[in-house]
Amino acid sequence: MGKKVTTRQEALKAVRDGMTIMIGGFLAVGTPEGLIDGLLESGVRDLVVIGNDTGFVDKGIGRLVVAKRCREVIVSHVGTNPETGRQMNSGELKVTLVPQGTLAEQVRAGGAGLGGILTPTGIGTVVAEGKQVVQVAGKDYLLELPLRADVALIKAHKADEKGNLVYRRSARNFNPLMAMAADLVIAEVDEIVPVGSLDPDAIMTPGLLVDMIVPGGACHGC
Amino acid sequence: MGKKVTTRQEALKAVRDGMTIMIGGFLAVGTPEGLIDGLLESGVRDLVVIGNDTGFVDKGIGRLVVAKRCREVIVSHVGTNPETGRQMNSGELKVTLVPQGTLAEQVRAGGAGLGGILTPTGIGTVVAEGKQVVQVAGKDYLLELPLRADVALIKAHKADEKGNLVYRRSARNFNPLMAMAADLVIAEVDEIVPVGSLDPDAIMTPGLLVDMIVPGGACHGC
Amino acid sequence: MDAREQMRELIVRRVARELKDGDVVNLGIGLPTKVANHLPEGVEVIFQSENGFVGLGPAPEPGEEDPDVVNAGAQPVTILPGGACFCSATSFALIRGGHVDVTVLGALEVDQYGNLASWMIPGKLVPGMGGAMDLTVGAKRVIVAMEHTNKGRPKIVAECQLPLTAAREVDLIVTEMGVMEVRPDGLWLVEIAPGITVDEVRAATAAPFNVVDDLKVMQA
Amino acid sequence: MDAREQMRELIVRRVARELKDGDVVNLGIGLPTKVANHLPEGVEVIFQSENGFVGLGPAPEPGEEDPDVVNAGAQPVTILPGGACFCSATSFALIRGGHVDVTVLGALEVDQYGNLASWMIPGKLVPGMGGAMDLTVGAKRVIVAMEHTNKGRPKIVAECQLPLTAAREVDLIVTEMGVMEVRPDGLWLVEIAPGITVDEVRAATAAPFNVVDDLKVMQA
Repeated sequence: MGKKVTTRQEALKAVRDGMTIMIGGFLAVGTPEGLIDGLLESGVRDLVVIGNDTGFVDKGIGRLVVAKRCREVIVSHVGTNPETGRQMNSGELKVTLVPQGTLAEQVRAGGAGLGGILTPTGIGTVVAEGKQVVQVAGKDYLLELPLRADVALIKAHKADEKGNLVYRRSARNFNPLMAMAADLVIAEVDEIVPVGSLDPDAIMTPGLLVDMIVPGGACHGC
Repeated sequence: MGKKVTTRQEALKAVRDGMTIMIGGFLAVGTPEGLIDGLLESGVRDLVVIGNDTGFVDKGIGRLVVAKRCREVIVSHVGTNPETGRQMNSGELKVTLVPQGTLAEQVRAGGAGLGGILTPTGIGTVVAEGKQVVQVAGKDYLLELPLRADVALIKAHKADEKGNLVYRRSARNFNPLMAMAADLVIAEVDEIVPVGSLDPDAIMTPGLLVDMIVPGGACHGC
Repeated sequence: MDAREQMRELIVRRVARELKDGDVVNLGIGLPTKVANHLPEGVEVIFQSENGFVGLGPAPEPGEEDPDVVNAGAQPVTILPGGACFCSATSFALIRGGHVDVTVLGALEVDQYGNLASWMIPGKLVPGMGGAMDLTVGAKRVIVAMEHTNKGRPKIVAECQLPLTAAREVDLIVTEMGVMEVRPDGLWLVEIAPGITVDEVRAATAAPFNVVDDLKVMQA
Repeated sequence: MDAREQMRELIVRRVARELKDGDVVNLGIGLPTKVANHLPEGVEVIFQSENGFVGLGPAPEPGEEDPDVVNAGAQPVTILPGGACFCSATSFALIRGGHVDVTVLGALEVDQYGNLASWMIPGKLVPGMGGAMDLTVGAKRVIVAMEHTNKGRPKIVAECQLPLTAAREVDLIVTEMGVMEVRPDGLWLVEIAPGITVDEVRAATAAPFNVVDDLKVMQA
């Protein structure tokens, strides 16, 4: 089997204009900042980005928004990044807001081969507009459809050379879900350890899901 | 907060005739044999048991079947326990067979507050009979409904006194899913460790889900 | 402490008294976060942080911050012994699945039916719902903790005009003027703040409400 | 090795040659399990065990068995370095989500449309489908590995009579008589076992099939 460890320049060659990209993180915690640096360097644009939020103007997904690399963001929250709101109001950027738990299940469904899930969240709100309502045991649920991406950019704490990943604390968030839901998965990691040194029970993303590993951990965006 | 560590006799007082019980394990690996001993001792009967399979005549859920404590089993496989087949054919036991991946998602949905999930598994087979078919992006899916239980009997490797659980190797299987999907969760564990000694990242079932902890690990059924 | 701070402290202290030993609690960003500082003696609760853990503890000492340990507002926090981490799908499975006993959130508007609006003002402020829609639908008990009015305008209204966060999910409203329960037959004022009259509450409220016979004085 | 064993070894050796370096593979219980013993040189694959791990390795030395490390047939196995464990929901998320490249299973019947029956004989044998329905629907490639006939009765049929495991999911059938591809226009015999004639295959098959022009001899 081929080697997975590579540079961010090499890994990001696969990301092209117009693609749909999932990016891990929650307000930039657990976001692969080195890979975002790489996207900014590569000049790729017109992206549809799926993530929890648009971070901050100088951190996380927000940096792609500020650099106008996104055509659309599918996120649960944009309140910490005024530039997202500005581009949304000016019509430069499409912002699709999704309840956070629904977003997590949609990404999970995309990776798990499910055709969708029924959630009570959003019933009776604008989130329900245009969606199928299914009644189960007398209660209304929204049918929410799976989400997948061309590429997932995720951040882990440790990887072994086969791509097995371990996340740390609240930096886990959407990362393991996105690792299952994209055609190509690139993981930025703080540390690369030899195969066999991670306890099989401690691995949170099996290596078979990870295509490329990029060493990170250095100072980002500076 | 109250103490969770107790005896199996005390813990199983809550299990009454006619209840729906989830029991963890895969062919008896990861099944709480001590709690099954306890059910056999308590004389409880007429149970609906949800589990991966009916184990063997002398191991796992199979022991409850042999002792005629079950009214129904909802499982993916009964082939390793001839007594299940015999009782099914004689009409003594209702056997509801569910594809394993569907069963896992149904239990997960029950614990996650989802109204159901759409799966391609079972389309075009007898599993689809009587179920709603939903088309998404031109593909047919079965709507499968959530499963919940009155009590879940699960098996973990380690617990701390707050009920945080760690499973080991292939003994994990349905246990963490069932821990979320029952009104009362009783965990049999090999070892009880002090609070704070488990790494928060290594915990597979948060203690808030676990109501009672029963020390196990001794010789079962003998 | 200035008057507004006192008012806010009354709210969070009163909300804290709603929490029972062993409860799993999710506190929203802002005012609700402060509830954690006022737990009644002998009451131990488990705080859930929707970004992925339970066992949320207080802010760390300066210099002790861990960049991977933050709350849902990205502020540095700690994880207490016995805490556990998980992914976002499991975090919201806990929330949506009814494993969180109480959520405390702020509001832009709450109405007599228990409808809550808290996530956007069309054309003006669109931060997004984050986890609020799931929390409101999923938590067993939804407590709104807010100031009674916004620059003099009532926030408790007959019917929400802003886009909803969730329909008919609010159970209790705690403000600096009193405590209201949302019951099937409408709002009921069950406690009133010291020195406030029912007429004053009516004047500051844009929804009809009933007053219980044994109206109590709200205690911090 | 007796004749039947030789026949079975031909099947599993031939199936093993379908596996490509880096493939994620799930092997069914019984005959398919033996495919693991015959991987071509230079081909490293990852075996998935649906009871909850990847990195399935060979049986342990006697006395080295770990009761928590078993395959989907409850037999003691090992987990290779780089293996990883997970719960049943994640195991089947991997399977259903298309993360398993190849599944190899046995069959009671396969038909010309790629329908598979493998989990019950009404009134006689009802073991249950276990993970087979998800594997057949979810794996990118479904290979049936079986003896061509059962006590002389063809197992490749025009249309399955037994309850299906999955509809139109089989890609390849490998028996001791040859290799058939399931294509949109029906079955195609692409390889034939040494010493067997096409007429013999026809006599042992209850479904129509085509024969490719460049029919090759099946190699173990």
